[in-house]
Amino acid sequence: MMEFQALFEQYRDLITIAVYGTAIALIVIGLYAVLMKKHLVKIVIGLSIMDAGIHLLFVAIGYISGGTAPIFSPGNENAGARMVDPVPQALVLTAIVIGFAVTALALSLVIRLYKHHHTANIDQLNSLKW
Amino acid sequence: MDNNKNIEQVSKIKTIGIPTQEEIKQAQIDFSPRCTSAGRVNDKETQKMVEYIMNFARKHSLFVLAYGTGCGAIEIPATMTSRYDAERFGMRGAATPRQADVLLITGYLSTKTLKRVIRVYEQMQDPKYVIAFGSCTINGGMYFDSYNTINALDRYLPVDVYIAGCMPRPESVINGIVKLQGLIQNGNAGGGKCYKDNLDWYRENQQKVIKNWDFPDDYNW
Amino acid sequence: MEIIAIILLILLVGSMLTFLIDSFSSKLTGITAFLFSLAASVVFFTQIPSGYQFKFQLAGLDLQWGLTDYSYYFAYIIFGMSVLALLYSIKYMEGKGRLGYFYGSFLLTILGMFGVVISQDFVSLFIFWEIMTWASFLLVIYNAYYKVKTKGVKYMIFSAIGAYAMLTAIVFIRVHYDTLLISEAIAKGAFNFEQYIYIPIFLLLGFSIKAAVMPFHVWAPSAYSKSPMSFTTIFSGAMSKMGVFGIGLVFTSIYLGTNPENFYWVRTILGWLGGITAVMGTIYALIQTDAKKLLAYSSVAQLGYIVVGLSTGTKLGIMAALYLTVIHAVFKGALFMVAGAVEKQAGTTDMTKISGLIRRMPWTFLVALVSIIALAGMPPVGGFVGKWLLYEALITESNNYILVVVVFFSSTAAFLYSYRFLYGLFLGQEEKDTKDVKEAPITMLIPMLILMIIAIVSGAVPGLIFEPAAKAMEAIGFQDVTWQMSSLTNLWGDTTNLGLISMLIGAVFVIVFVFITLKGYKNTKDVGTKDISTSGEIPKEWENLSFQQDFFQPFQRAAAPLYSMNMNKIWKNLGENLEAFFGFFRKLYTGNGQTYALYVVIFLVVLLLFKDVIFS
Amino acid sequence: MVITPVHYIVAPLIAAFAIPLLIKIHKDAARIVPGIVLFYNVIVSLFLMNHIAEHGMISETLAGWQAPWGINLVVTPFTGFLATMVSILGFIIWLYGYRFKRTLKGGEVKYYEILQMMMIAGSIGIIITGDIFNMFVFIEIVGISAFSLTAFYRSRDGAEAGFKYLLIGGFASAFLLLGILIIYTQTGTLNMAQIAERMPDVPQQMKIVALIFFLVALGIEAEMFPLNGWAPDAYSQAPSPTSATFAAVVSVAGVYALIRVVFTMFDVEGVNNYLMVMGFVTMLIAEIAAISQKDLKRMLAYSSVGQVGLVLIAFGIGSNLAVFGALFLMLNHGVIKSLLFMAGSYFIYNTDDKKIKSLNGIYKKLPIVSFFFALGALAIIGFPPFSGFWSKFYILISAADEKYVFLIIGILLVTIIELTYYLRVVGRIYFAKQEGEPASHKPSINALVAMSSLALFIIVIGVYPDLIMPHIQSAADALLDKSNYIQQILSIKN
Amino acid sequence: MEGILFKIFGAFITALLAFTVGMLFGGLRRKVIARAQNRVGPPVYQNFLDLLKLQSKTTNIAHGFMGHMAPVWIIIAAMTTLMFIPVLQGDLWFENLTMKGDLIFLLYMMVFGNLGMALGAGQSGNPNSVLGVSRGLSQLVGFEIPYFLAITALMLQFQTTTIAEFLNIQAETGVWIVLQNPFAFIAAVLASLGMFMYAPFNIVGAPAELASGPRAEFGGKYLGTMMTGGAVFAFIKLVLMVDLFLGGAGNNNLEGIAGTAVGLLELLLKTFLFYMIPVFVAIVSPRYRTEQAIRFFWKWPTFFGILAIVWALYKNGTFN
Repeated sequence: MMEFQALFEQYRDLITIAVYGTAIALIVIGLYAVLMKKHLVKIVIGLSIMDAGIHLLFVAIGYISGGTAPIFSPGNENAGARMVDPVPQALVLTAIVIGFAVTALALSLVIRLYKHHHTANIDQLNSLKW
Repeated sequence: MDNNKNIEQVSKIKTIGIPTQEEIKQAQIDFSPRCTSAGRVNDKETQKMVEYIMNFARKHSLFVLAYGTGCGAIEIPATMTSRYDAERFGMRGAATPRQADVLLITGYLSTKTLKRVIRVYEQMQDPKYVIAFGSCTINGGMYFDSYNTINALDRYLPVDVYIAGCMPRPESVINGIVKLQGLIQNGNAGGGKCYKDNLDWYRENQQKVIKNWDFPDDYNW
Repeated sequence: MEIIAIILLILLVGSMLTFLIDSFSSKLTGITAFLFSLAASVVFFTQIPSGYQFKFQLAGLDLQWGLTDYSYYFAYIIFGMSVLALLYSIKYMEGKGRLGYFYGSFLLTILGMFGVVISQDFVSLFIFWEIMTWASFLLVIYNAYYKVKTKGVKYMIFSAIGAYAMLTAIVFIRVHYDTLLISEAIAKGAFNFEQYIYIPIFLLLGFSIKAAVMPFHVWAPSAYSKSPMSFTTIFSGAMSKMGVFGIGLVFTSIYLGTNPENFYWVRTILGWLGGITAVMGTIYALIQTDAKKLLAYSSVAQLGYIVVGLSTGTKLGIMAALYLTVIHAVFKGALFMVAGAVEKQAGTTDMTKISGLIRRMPWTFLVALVSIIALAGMPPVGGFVGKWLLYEALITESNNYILVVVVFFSSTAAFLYSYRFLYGLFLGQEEKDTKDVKEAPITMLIPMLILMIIAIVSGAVPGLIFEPAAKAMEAIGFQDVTWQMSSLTNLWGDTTNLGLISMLIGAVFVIVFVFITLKGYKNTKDVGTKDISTSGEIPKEWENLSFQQDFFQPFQRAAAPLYSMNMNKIWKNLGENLEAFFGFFRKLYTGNGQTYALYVVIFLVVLLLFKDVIFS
Repeated sequence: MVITPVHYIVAPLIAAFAIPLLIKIHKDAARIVPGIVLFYNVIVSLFLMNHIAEHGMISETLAGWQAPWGINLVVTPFTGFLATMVSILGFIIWLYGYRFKRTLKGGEVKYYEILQMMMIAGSIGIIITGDIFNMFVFIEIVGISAFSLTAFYRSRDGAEAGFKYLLIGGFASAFLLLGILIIYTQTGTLNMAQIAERMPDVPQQMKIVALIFFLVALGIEAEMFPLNGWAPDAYSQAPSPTSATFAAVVSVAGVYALIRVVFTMFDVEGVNNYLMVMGFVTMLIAEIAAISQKDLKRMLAYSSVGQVGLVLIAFGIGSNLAVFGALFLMLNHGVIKSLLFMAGSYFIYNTDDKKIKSLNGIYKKLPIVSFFFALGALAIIGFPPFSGFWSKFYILISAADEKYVFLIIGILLVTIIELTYYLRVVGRIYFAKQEGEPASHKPSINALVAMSSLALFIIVIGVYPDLIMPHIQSAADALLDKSNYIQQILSIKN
Repeated sequence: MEGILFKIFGAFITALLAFTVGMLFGGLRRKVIARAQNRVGPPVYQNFLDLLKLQSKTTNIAHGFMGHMAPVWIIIAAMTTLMFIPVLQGDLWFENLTMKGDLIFLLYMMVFGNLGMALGAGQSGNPNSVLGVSRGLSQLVGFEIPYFLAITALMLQFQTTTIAEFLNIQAETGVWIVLQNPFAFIAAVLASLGMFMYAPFNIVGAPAELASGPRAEFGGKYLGTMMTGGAVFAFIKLVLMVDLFLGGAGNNNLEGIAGTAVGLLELLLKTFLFYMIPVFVAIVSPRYRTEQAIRFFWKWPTFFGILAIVWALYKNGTFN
């Protein structure tokens, strides 16, 4: 654990960049999938990837270097100053749940759509227009 | 070709064409002068002052409706225009029978035309007069044996003045008009009254030749 | 309770009641509606003094209702015409469906019209104006409109343009002058065409559309002719006059003489629009083959005269406009009733299909004759007075010398369609199909005859109408309006003695009529129309020789350039092009979810790129 | 205080979980229980409105944490007004749909009811919450219910519409989350009042970027062009009571969220103009898209979008009177559009076809429903003496106050377009040649009660608007009085 | 009371005069045309004979009530118009109701008869009649425009609408209006060609084409009465033109009968001279089609009419 801590301190900037970069890359990849891919499932996956990216970004922002887990335990009452910000984590948890629900619903809709249209190409699902 | 048959045909035509004595007699009966005395409106002797003036106006204001049948129609313009100038007698063309006093029948009448002539005559308003031009209206003239031309106008309409000739020249026409004026002034031009009085007889004659008779039932004026 | 509210309540209750009664007995609806309108009229005529008003608050706005002499004048027309039209309606609408709907809307329309004239603030004016509009819209489309898309909606769209123009003006009056009371707005100079010029212009636009002024007249002919005739009497007789009412109101500041020179161009433009309306209405009226349509176009033309009269801004001109307002309601009401009677009895008003009704419907013909004489502006019937006032106003008091010729052209050409109407329906050869047509029922004849008598009397004694009209003019800012009971005097002191004229015409009429009837009475025959001199031919029973198609073709050929300008077509093209244009924008909704997502992202990117421009 | 704002949220949640159990006891529980809950919401609303009229606004914190840290529910006259309106409309829509749902094809009533109830409860949650992330959660609750309800008919088009809605809704949640992220990093709090308080310290660029994310995300919820591609499809494919709910409840909540964020949290210049312009574009495009629709519900959907555009314009103008007009219009639009969807659904029900074409002469089959539809059409166009007139009138006056001449003319021209297509439909209903067989489905009594109550509202408010105007006025005041809001929330100790 | 009796007697005398002169002028026209065509022509009194004959017809046909009324309309229009025109200025008998009506009224009253007759023609059911009416009314729109322009110009120039005032002005200034506003005169003369409906504007009653048009179904007493009305109308048109442009008549210093006699002679001379304009035009003219006639009236006469208005405004001082 300590080793890991030291390793982290050593590559701190790199990791920060990597985390943020990953998050943004995930968002971009997700956006690309949603906007460019024609297959419904791929679009749903893209949506999930985008969500994941945002969640990652959220958590990364809440992280304080060297912070502890945001838990007030007996004997550790003054830990508030060194704690990682708990709020983003809570939010991300909620958001993940919501994203899960949305993804599930989306997939069920995809199945429904495929049943009706016998295709999963989003370009062909435009009977409602104008 | 059989000569006999040919001759027979010719003689048949002849018998149709030239009237026999009996036919002529019959025709004379038909020509009975319906309108000599019965048609009189008022004698010169019995005329009152008002009637005299009226007749004077009538005779000097003859609106003529020229029913341009046959060759006589061409004589009317000559009569009316500069050379013979019938307007100096107060003659004037009328466009419709409602306004007209004199009906000029300027030539032969086919049975089809007769129907229209009768209609026009009946639409004229009393007192009204008829002047018939040429032989065709008197006895059929050159159409005497035509199948669709009437021979004697007198059987169908009361004619006040006949103008002989084929065709009569404008001089004769003017002469005829002057004759008519005299008749009017004397109160003898009673064609309209005669027609009214002898309507049944006229109708009978008219219906003999007019096949598609569709006149209104009543002679309503 | 305030008396105006009682009248409005009577009409409202009547409207609902007729609507409900229809489900029990459709026969009673007409009578109920008539009784309610009669009750409202009686209350109005007996209970309301002129100058009455009351104020109240609604929605945080100060509202005020009341009657000036000016609105009183229009209220006369509204109630008079309504009662007659509803009486006429009882038999006219008999046997048609949806009577409750018809009469309910009818009473609501009356309510709206009355509300418009009693409103002394803009908000109630607008509210009642809109009530009037949609209630009348319901009536316009009553006659089973299979083409609602084009006809009824056209009326509504134009009305809406007008109403919203008004609303814009009202809103700005509120903002700039901080008042909603009409009298205050006038006092503060809201209509002065000086500072906020769009206020009076928008108001005029709104009112002109109701008055069917060029180029917004295209709704009027079809709306007038397609409504049930008993309503069209009100529609053309009273409701289009609400536009006149409004224009007069807007021009009050001109009449008050605050700064008449400034309004010269406004008055000139409006006057010319009125003149062109009159010409267009007239020339289109005379090529119609449907009597109702003919009358509809004629109404447009007549309203053009009224607008011309208003635009002169002089005493005689306003008097002409106000007089024409009444007399147009009277004779055009009578004529629409005639058209309705013919429609009811003979089944159609298409002049190519019927003719020679004079022997079948003599009384109706008599009404039509007198009304047409009034329409043509002939003495001794009332229409002449209006024409006289208008010409004299234009010649002696106004500087529109060419406009007077335009108006004269229109009113001369009006002879053409006047004759066309009488000939097309009543004269000519008798049609075989109309042999069994009967005279209109008595309840339809009575209102027609009443209107006819008004037309005749007002020709001899126009002072009866001048009196309230003069009061009305004083209410909108004229002073010392002079008038005589039965003669007309212009600015230069030239008089026309109408009483004398009527007497003379009457006397000559009697003498000549007696002479021509008695002379040779026994030898005079009355014959049918088949007995005509058509070159010796006898028209058959089934032949109708009446000349009905292309009646005024010579005129049409001579005036071909005038006919080439067709406002209807222009508006139609505009509408179609707009819809096509809209269709293009509609294509943005492609139906592809991914495209929508792309829109979102693009929008986001655009916002981010231009964030400094948008959010400073 | 017996009743607190939290009842709004707790009651539906409990009911949602209880219904699957209760349904074992009585098979109609799924239909009745949501009604009870929604009615309870109405009572809560009225009680709270009464309470705040006497004691001022309520800020209730959850789980014992004080205002800036914990989640709080705020009932000001503004939120209270909207919550009341939403709950009453929600109840009326439930009443309308009570029997309607028997006829649902391909769906199961209990899910429908639960989703519908959650949608309404979520909307109320959006309105009363004082916490930005909590708002996100409620938006997602509404969203998921709405996606499911859109696709409820399990038909070909329903699924398609649902998927589109979901796709765009996913973007909305993503961007909203990003916006919240930025705000949180800058201010370190999620409480809207506190964010507003700390907002002046945030760098301008960050503020604007955050605002843009919020605008896009909430613009999707508020059906702003060009983010509203989902709306016509969703409106037209959802079951009719749901369409009514979309128009009367969900869009109100969406607009509320946007307005709350823009007006309370941010103080960026130019956002008013942005709202005005985008509102106008939304209105224009929606109305010109509506004019040539062949599908009744789709037409109504575009019309709703147009009305929301007008609301946005009014909020964009931003003056007290304009906000007043906007709130009035939101109320009117909720009422009238619900009525139109309710009436329209009976047309569709009777013709088995959503096409406007097949409405020809339908008034003979459904006289009362037709009457309601015509009334609604006239009211939504803004004809006096119906309630729609007043809201439009006040919006126009407020625009005139700011001298937006062309805006006024534009609004009125667009209204003419609106009038055209509505009257075409009314004309068809009443005056076109009628075909087909006599009525098979007369409106049930509860539907009639629901519709007549809405119609009654339209007429009564139209004739006598003073009944409702004070409430709207205080709501508008509350919305605009930002500092008071901040102060009150941060100082209230529970 | 005495005044009224005088008035009635004066009206009677005026009517008689108008009738006599109108009929005589009609005869004269026929004579003139005949002489121009190198004919003898009918006697001058021919029209009286025609009238007498028509009235002495023993049968009369009317096509219903309007047909019966058609001549009545014409006489009403003729008599009413006549009463409001100053035949002799300031004369006890021939002044009639001059000051009680003005030009606008006269313009309308003059059309009244035509419209009445058109109604009678309409009821007869004869297509030719109605065709004539259609043409006549169309042509009416043609010539009324320049005529009205001319009259408007006069009104504007002299600030009055009463004919008697025009006479007074001409008497005071001593200059006839034809010299004061020549363009108005030209417009009015061209318009009056159409009003008389002689060639080239006689397509309305073209005998060969339309069977005399609107009159096609009238005969006997009806036609006679119409002729009377027509004669009076011819007189009215002439007197109106003479009054408006040629200084009127009766403006002499002689007293009593002598004054009246001289005035009448002056009137006859002036009207006859004026009457010869349309007559001579008619002699040398073929016939216009209706639309040609209308277009003619809308071109040059209207142009002169507008010129007249501009002239009037110039004289009036509006441009100063």
